[in-house]
Amino acid sequence: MPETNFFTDVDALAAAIPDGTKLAIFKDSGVPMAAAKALVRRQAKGLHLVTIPTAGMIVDMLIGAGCVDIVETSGVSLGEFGPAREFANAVKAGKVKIMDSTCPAIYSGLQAAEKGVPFMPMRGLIGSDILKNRDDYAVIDNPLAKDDPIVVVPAIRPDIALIHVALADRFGNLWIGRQTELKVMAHAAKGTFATAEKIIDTNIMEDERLASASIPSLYVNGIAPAPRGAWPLEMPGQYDVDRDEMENYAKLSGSGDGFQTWITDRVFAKSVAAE
Amino acid sequence: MPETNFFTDVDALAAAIPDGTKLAIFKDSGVPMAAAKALVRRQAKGLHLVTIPTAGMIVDMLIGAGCVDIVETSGVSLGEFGPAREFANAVKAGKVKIMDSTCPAIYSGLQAAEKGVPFMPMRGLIGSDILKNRDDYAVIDNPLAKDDPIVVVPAIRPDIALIHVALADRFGNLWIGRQTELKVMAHAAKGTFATAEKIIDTNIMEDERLASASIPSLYVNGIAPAPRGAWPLEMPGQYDVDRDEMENYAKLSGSGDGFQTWITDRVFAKSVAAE
Amino acid sequence: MNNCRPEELMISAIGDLLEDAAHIAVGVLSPIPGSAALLARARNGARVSIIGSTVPEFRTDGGIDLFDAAGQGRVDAFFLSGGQIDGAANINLTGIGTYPELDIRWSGAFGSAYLYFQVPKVILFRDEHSRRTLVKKVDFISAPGVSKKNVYRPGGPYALVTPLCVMMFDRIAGRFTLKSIHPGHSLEEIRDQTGFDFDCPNDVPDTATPDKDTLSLIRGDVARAIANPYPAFAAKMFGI
Amino acid sequence: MNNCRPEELMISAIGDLLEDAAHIAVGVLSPIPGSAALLARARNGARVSIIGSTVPEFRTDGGIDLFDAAGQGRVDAFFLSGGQIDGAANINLTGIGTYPELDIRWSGAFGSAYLYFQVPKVILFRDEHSRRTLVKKVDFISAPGVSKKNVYRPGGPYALVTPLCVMMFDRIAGRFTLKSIHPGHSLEEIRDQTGFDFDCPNDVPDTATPDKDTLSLIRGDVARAIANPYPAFAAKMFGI
Repeated sequence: MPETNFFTDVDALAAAIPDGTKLAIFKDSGVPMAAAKALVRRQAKGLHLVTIPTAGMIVDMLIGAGCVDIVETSGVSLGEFGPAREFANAVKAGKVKIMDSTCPAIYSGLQAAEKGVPFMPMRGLIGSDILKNRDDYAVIDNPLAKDDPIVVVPAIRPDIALIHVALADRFGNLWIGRQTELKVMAHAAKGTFATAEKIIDTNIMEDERLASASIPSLYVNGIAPAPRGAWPLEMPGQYDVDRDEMENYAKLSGSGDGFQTWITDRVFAKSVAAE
Repeated sequence: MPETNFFTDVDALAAAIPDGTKLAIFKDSGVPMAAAKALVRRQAKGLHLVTIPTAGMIVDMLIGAGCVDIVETSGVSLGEFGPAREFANAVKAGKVKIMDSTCPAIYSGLQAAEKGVPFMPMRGLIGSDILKNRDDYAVIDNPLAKDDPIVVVPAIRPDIALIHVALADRFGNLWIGRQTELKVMAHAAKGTFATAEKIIDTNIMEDERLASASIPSLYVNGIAPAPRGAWPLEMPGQYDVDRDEMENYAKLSGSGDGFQTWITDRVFAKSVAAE
Repeated sequence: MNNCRPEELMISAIGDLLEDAAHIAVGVLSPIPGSAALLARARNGARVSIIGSTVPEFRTDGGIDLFDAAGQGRVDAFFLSGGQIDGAANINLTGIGTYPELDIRWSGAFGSAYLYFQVPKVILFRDEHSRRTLVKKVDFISAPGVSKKNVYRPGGPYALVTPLCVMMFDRIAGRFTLKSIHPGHSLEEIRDQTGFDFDCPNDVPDTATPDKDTLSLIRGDVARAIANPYPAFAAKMFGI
Repeated sequence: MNNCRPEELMISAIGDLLEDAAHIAVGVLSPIPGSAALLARARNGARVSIIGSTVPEFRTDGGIDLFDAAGQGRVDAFFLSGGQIDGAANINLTGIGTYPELDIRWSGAFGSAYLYFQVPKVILFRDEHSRRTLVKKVDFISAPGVSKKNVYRPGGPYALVTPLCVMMFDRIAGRFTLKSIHPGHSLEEIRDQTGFDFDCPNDVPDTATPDKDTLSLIRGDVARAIANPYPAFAAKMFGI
């Protein structure tokens, strides 16, 4: 069982994520942007990113900054801000290995790891080029019926689930609200690192309103404080997406020098992270 | 999608559960005791009970009252109040068909139905007489590895999940608190009937504290009011187990006439339900 | 044609295809299908789930729950699109060229390779009707239009709606049939702009324009509701 | 032997077996193993999850979560019992006679047929040491003690604790070995009361009685903590 480490800041947390880590990142809020920028600052290499189940700016940035060898995903896009051009360029250039999937296959793989089973059956996929290009997927005959081909996907067991939450406590518990996928990630991963908007001294598990939407410390290996840790993305109930910052990223990314300028200004100039 | 029916009372709800229904019941609070007594009153027949994953008095009583043909369970016991003697007697007499399982196999079967897959792999079970006696389970070779036998259990899709909750609303939403298994049951079953301690006029889904621990009306076919609807079992935060009543049941059940007396007094004399 | 805009016509046309859908799910970045789902909600009381919405009445219990609900048969209609769509209703959300190092890389399949199989009524929507988007054969099948008989597939393609027309998909024949042409456009134009072969009855009607009530619903209830997930769309389209 | 009671000796003996377990799960109706787990918590800081407990520090996220945690390798120790336990560590929680219409029907297997495979250190506990409970061969294998080599089984039986002795289980040999005899009992008595054959070194020590610190922990912190899930046990045993 982990004794939860409390890191002084996101850079200390990023230092504890080794090169080559198989790292799971959730698509929605909270997106651990501050932690990802710290990974860029420490020039992490060879990451195997698993997006749960899709991703946006965070993965695009990590790829653009050269931190990533493999990206396992159902889709990478900046959403309403446009295509993820660092991602697209790296795939086209063969700089990252792409493992294309479809959302419920990634969820099923995580849920297999959560249950400690080596695979999970799932419907769909048969006849797609997604399936054709995934050597680790298989089509079997449903063993409980006749003439019923069905896909099995392997368990996805990330080394670390990296998440951002609104609230953590000094006992290592995390409050996740409605984002139940974060719980599946924590169960499936070997360990979980969390950044938190706020770390409180009272025990989340002893507050009934919070306890029913929480991840107990059993799963949590490390916590770092990160106020505005999802910025420029939103944190529901706390702050909205910073549209100017997103549009600026969308404009500069994918353009070589522009992206480098953005990285220098917005990642290495550390103070902006807390804007 | 169901338009949620609002029944006037538990008897109206029980009248909407046909004979022969494959009925899922959760082991813990809230145990829908009031609804089960209404099933006894309407002399329901041929039920296929699936206990999630074990059961106590509720299933013992339904079996003793002759409502049950099949019981699919990982264990039936009155816990600290002793063995479930109506259950044991009925199994010994061959009056009910027993489908013995183990807790995570029942959960896995439900989760298969929840995901719409025909089966789920699970570890364990190999070499047990549980497995030997379940023709509907199979052992297959893990298709993604070599020489790795693994059990597959079929999806369990109950006709109705019958649950008792603290709170429902007029829009058909249920608040379930920490009992996340109730959500899995509602997803897996074709439909869900709930009894509720209280039915409120405001929308559970619009209250953030409640929404993160709720079952939306999408899954809910019927709701009946049932204050003290788990009695004599406990309802966390509302009332404790009625030890005298439980000891009385434990004493009278399994003894033929004693059980009949209990049924007459405690089930058909309707007023006791609201004690 | 009354004075409805092209987007309003497509919203109305999709809405007409949704009449018997009790639960409609909408993905991200789908303002026109989303508006059509909200129209079906306003007209028929359909339940609408919008992936990623934070509005209590539209939000889901999360991604896993929505895919599971589709697996349970609890989602009646969904929308898909594609960088390429071909005549067998295959869709390509992945890219153009030879996989994996494509010439053009798009976002990826998202949930399509699953939902296309599970949801009974999948309506394909594409905002550009051209030989670039509607192709003879997609470069990459993110999700196939048809499956072999023994493949479990309660769902699949139902119709295709574009700025030019509505086509219906025949899952047995594996082909589209032109159903209606939007007012102001012609069969010749559609043939010219479509990269795949499709069936065409002798007499293809105009796509029905929304009646007064429908149009006021679109510009009223629907516009107000779509403004939360799609503020930019609502501002541009309806001025709110 | 100091003046500790038999139950306190068993709590202490089980506690000694739990020294390297960081996360111990306890099932329902297991007050003595439960107390031992709480002793390990007090002594070594072990995390203890008690199935069905409503106490925040002991409760799990529900049954599914606990079984999943065991599948993930996040549960180090668990306790099982049985109406019958045999010399190959097979346990029977189902009944006596010919299945399914048994002569005596017990509750059923609960989680045993899974957890016995998954949890590295499963300690068997039985409060009655007799030829009725410790049999040559169980009538029904609710969960098997050993598995074929190709069966995935990170867990299994580790020891057996009874009112007479502690036995250790050798998973390769598939046999129990007597480890210690509780003070006041003899090897002869154990042989007489045990229905199965077991290995026995020449010199079997007495089971260590709890030292003063351990005994005061048992009667203090442990007694207070066990009173919530097991009020009747705590009242009877510790007078609280």
